Parts: sequence; structure tokens; C-alpha cells
Amino acid sequence: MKKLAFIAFVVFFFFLFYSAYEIRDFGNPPSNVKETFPDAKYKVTMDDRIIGKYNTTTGEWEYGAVEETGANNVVTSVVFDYRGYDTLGEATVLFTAIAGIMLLFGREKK
Amino acid sequence: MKNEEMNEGKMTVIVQTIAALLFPLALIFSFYVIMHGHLTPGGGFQGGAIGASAVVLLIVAYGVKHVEEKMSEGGFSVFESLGGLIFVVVAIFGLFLATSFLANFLVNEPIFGKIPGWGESPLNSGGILPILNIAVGMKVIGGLSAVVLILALISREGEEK
Amino acid sequence: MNVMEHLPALIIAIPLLAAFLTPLVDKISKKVRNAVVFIALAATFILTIFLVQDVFENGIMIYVMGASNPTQTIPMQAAVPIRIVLEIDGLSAFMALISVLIALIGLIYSFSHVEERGGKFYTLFLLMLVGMLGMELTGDLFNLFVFLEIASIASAALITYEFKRGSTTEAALKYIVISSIAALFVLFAIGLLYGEYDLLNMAAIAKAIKITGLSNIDMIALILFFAAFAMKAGAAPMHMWMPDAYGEAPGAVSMVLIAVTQASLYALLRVCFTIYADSLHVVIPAAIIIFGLISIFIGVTMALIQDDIKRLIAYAAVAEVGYILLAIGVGLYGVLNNEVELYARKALQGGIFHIFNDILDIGLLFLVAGGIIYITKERNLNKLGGLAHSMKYTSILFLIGLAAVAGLPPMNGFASKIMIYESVYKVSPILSIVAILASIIMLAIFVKIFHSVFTGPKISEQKDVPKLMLASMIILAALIIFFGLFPDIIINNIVNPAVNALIENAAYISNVMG
Amino acid sequence: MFEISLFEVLIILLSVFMIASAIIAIWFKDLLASVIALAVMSLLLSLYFYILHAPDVAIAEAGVGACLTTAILIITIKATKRMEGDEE
Repeated sequence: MKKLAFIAFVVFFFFLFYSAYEIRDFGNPPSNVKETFPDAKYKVTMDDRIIGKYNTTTGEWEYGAVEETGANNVVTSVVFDYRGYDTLGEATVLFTAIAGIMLLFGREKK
Repeated sequence: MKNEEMNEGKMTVIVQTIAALLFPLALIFSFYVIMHGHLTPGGGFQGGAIGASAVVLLIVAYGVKHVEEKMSEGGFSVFESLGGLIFVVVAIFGLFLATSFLANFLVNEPIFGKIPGWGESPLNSGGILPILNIAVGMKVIGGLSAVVLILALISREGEEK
Repeated sequence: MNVMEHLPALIIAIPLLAAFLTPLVDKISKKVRNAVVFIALAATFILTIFLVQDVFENGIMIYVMGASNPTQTIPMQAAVPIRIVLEIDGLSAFMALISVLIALIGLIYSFSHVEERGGKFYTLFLLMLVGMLGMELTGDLFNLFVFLEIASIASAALITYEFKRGSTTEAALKYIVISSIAALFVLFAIGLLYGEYDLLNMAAIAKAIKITGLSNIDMIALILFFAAFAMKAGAAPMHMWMPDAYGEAPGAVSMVLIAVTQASLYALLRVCFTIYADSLHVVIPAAIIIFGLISIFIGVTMALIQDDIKRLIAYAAVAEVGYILLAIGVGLYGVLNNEVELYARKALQGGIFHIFNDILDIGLLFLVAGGIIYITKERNLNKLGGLAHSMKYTSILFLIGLAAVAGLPPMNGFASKIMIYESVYKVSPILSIVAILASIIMLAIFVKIFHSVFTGPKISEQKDVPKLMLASMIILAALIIFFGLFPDIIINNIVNPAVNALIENAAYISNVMG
Repeated sequence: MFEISLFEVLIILLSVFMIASAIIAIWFKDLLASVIALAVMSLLLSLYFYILHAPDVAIAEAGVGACLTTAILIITIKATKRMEGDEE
């Protein structure tokens, strides 16, 4: 059993290292959007679309999180607006865990 | 006298005084992080965690029984459920008042709907984001405090036996 | 505002709202709480029926969360979807229908005896349903992970409901450890795909893999997905949590746990058939077939030696999962080899139909076993006996479930198993023979249980089970007999759209990517 | 030929300390010491997140990982035995 666990560990470790070696560099945008979607109308990825462009002549944001959600902190606009449904899910995970603990440890009021 | 106090899970007077001073500060900081979620780094979850750690501070300094007299785990649990309800109700409002579930229906409306320009950051921007932040904050403060409180109570009962 | 357009969001929002409301209402009155829970579930059930009808008639349904136009997946000036997209095709609709139906029946069953700590019980029950539905309706990988977590944690908590027996806590611990490992694998695989393509939408990733070909990272992600979902679906070498979890949970929870397991199976199907599809290697269907065979073998042999009634049924459930995996593996093999009309379609029909039958048959047996334990407070087969004297209806219902699981002709189990045998025979006769043999052993086992539990001299005077319990069992039994007598209606109207969704993944992609 | 910026030195140091504290957490038989080592790891991790320009995650990690998880674990240890494998 210990040998089996060791083999599993080695395989998983290899996966981790190999994928860390193979994956695109940290912080770089994916360069292959054009090859990935040759028939797409615009070549704008998820990140670029969320961050958007600031038009210096009109003084307004164009097609970005700030224009769409009105929040200065782009991270919050992703967490609560673009992926708000996921945040609802995460909050529910917390709620579920706590309800479970209450079921296990909670005392009925006498 | 001193030993008895230690047995009840209380700390010394120094710790208690510092905790009493720090508790409101931590709560205010938590509230600040939650309210400014759409402007500065942070948000409901982070602020809620800070708020819950303030409650943990009280539990450590004054003992579980003292905290439970002020607010029981049932109270925290209700607080948490309320947070969840606000989140879902706001999301469903998006469905009925605007276009879709979780739609940001307050953007470009008078109260919260301001869209900030370059470099400015008014508190009343962000549409429904501040409301959702507050909902998640309530949920996290209530939930995490309830867990710590309930575990501490169980742990104390085990010691008394 | 057109409500039909917003059905996918409402189906998840209503039970979620009720789950948050239940702890508050519980403080006011127990009756109001039960009413709230029941109304929420019934409303979800009705909406799900509308959704299923809509999907089967008009094809794939799309819903973009929070967008100004919920049917436009790709926003202005972008090449890919940004927001979370719910995408419901035939398979999703089929699974959602099963989940809600089973949850409703389980709720009626629970009303009869769950009183103590009921507020938390019903909250978690609703959350379990939310988790399943979220997994089945979503079109987004990360969202799938989030709802997988909700379903896992809620089920683990519900397993501990009767925590005064210490073994429940052990079973729940086993379940939560397995779930955490699976969730970790899934998260890691999603991270790899996101790092590779900058995408989270399943249809978009499927298209990207189709265009750029399978890279090594995709392969690692596939292995991780496969390991995690097969583990959660209870395929044989990783089935060790199933007998514990199914055996220790309360009756209704055991039944709904099958639906949770099958939600993981759905995720496995989605990954294999939709995301990777044509770039899959033949190793994957071969692995699924082998897992299926091992599951059948282990399930049947281990069931022979059990003397705890619920653990025995749990091992039978492992064998049933094996049948589903066998059929789906053969179907996937056929789809990859372009032999769809020859045998793959039939195998998939049998497999998908068996998903429904598995949950009805094993679910009925779990409910009956739960009823027996509730009345006699005894789980050991050797100490039970003569219950047919006092529990007439229950014993008849048990007989129906027994015949269905063993695959006897008038029941639904026969209808799907005959399709599986027939199609599997075309690939290799040995597979078919093993499956038939296992089915015969299963019949022997259940006849043994029936003999030891229901026949024989009367040991003690007992009442029959409560009325609500009986009602929920009768609904299941009626469905079993209906499906057995008219399998063609079910296959043509419910199963075929799901099978088509599996075989033609191009429609799934083009609905999102245009 | 072998230029390392201050940033890289910081990242390498943090990584080494994090791995060290993680190993310590597994190594110790005293569970309380393990938990403290875990808290140190969480704190360093939150610093790491801050360096990687993710202040949101850093705050969450500091609050949950370093404070609340530690508190919950210590409370649990108080309710059970402190030393690993010391049963009666």
C-alpha cells in the first residue's frame, strides 16, 4: 500500500512539474488566439475585454469592466459581476459547510 | 482566583484590555474593506474574514461563555442566512427588473449607478456590487464566527467532562 | 418578461432561495418550514418539466448569467464568451429531470420521520439538489467545480445525520476525503485548461481543442478529469466510499446520493463526449469498459457476503454503476470508430436509460430498507425475519424493486439491460456473458434477502411503515412498472434526445461559439 | 552573466521558507507546533500573493489561512490530544 501511494505521488508530482514547464509563461497573454479561433470576428481575449480601453479624447472607458459594471476595482467586477454566479456558488459552499457543522454539533434548544 | 479564571478560558487583564480596544477597530476595518470592495482590493469575503477574526479575538481573550451570552451561534446563523437571502433576492431582482439573473440593474441609475472616470473613485458607484459585497460580508462574518463559536463550545464541554 | 426564457436561472434560484430561507422559517414553526421546502421543490419540479419539454422540442437552450441579452453568448468586441453560460442540451435536461424527480420523492419520504434537527436537514437536502442541478445545467467548467463542491459537502453532512451510531461519522469522513481529492484534481485540470487556452467555457474549450489539436497539457487534464469523475461516480477500483456512504446514510439520503453520483457521471460524459470528443484515444473507452466490468464483478461478489441490509443494496448499486459504465464505454468506442448506427446508438440508449432505471430500482430498495430499519431498528439480515406478516405493502414493493434490479421481464431493469446485452455482444460476446451472469447472481442474492427478511415465522408484532413513506415508495414502484411496460415511450421521448446530444457535439459547440 | 534582481531573491527566499515550514508542519509530532508552522506558511503565502500583484487574494489568505484556520485547528486540538499517536 505504501509503495502504491508512493507511485501515485510520483505520477502526480510529474504531472505538476511537467505542466508547470509546458504551460505559457506567467503573466503573458495567450498568443494563440488567432490560431485558436481563426473565424472569430474580433481577436479580443477574455482578459483584454474585461480590462477594456480608456479613450483619452472622450475621457471614457470603452467596453471594459468599468464601463459595464461601474466599479473601479476590476477584480471585484469580475468576482461579483462577470462571474457573480460563481461567487453565489462559493458563498453557498460556505453556507453548506456551516449548515453541516451545525447538523453535526448543534444542540437543540430545550 | 487566577487559576479559576484561566480554567474558564479567560486571559489576563492586559490581554482583555487590548482585545477590548482592538475589537471595534477590527470591526471598523472589516466594514471599511467590505464597503470599499468595488474601489480598493478586498471585498465581502476578505472583510468578512477580518470581522470573524475580530470575534475570534474576543473568544480567545474573554472565553466562549462570555461571547455566547452576547450572541449565540443561532444568532450568527440567522445573520448568515440573511446575507444569503439578500444575495439571491438581488439576483432575482435582476431577472425581474432588468434583463437576466444577476444583471447589474443599478448601473446608470441615480443612487449607485455612477460610472467613475479616469482616477476618480466615488463610493456610490458599481451598481449592485456594493450590495452584493455587503451580503457576502454578512454571510462570511456570521458563518465563520458561528463555526468558531460552536467548535469552542464543544471543546469546552469536552474539557469539563 | 418571458418566464420561459429565464427557466434555467429560476430552477437553480428557487431551491437556493428556499435553502437560505429554511433556517429562518425553522425558528417560527415546523409546519411552515415543511411547507416552504415542499412548495420550493414542487415549483422546481414543474419548472424543470417545462424546461425539459422546451429543450426536447426546440433544441439546446442558452442562458448567460448577468448579461444584458441572456441569449447572446459572445459579448461586443470579444472572440470568446466572458460571462458564465448555462447550456442545456438533451443530456442536461434528462439528468436535471431525474435529479428533481428523485429529490421530490426523497423529500416526501423524509417528511414522514425527520423531525429532530429538521431545519438543518432540509436546508442541506435542498442544497444537495442545488449542487446537482448546478452541475447538470452549467456550460462552464469552473462553475461545474463550484457546484460539485456544494453537492459533495451537502451529501457528506447528510450522511452524518444519524450520528449517534459512530460509523456514520467514519463513512462521512471517507466520503469527504474522497470528494476533496476529486475536487482538487478537477480544480487542477481546470487550471491547466485555463492556462492553456484562457477559456473556461466548455463549448469554447471543445472548439479550441478541435482546432489546435490535443496538446500534452490537455492530456494531463483529461487524465485528472477522468480519475476524479470516475472516483466520484463510483467506478470499481475507486468504489470503496460507496458502500459506507450509501449504507450509513438515512434511507432518502441514500437514494438522492445515487443522483449525486450520477451527476458526477454526467460530468464524465460531458468531458469525454463534448470537450475532448474526436481527439480521445481508444484507451479511454477501453478503460471505461474495464472499470465497468470490475464494478459489476466486485459489486455482485461483495454483495453475496454482506449481512447488513443497506450495505448489501449499496454493493448492488456498485454493480448497477458497472452496467452503465459498460454500456457507455461501448457507446464511446463505437462513436470513436464511426460505428454509430451499428451498435453505439443502441449501447448509449441502453446506458442512458439504465441511469434512470438504476436510480428508480436501487432507490426503491433503499427506501424499503430505510422503512424496515425505521420500524424494527435492526439492520442485520440474520436478525430480521417474518416481516411479511405485518408489512404487507412494503414486502410487495420490495418484491417489485427486487425484480427490477435483477432485470426480470415486466420491469424497467429488463428493458434497459436487454439493450445493453444486445449492443455489447456486437463488440465482444464475453462482455455480454459476464453481464448476464452477474444479473443472475444478483437475482439469487435478492431472493435470499427476501427470504430472510420477509418470509418465515413472525418474530414480533410490528406496524407497517408511515403513510408518507409508503406513498413515496408507491410512486417509485408505479414508475418502475410503467417504464417496464412501455419502454418505447420513454426511449423515444426522453432517452433519445439525450443520446443525440452525446453523439452530436457539434451542435453544443455551435450554440455558444456561433 | 548571472544577474538576479531583488525581486527574484525575495521570491526564492519566500519559496524556500514556505517549503521549509510546510515540511516542519508534517515533521512535528506535536500538533500545536504543526499548526503554528502551517500558520507561518499561510502568512508567507499571503506575502507571496501580494508580490504577485494579487492583493485581494493576499487579504483573504491572511484573514482565513493565517487567522481563522489556525484558531479552528487550535480549538480542535484543545478538544483532543495534543501529541500525535498518544492514545490511552
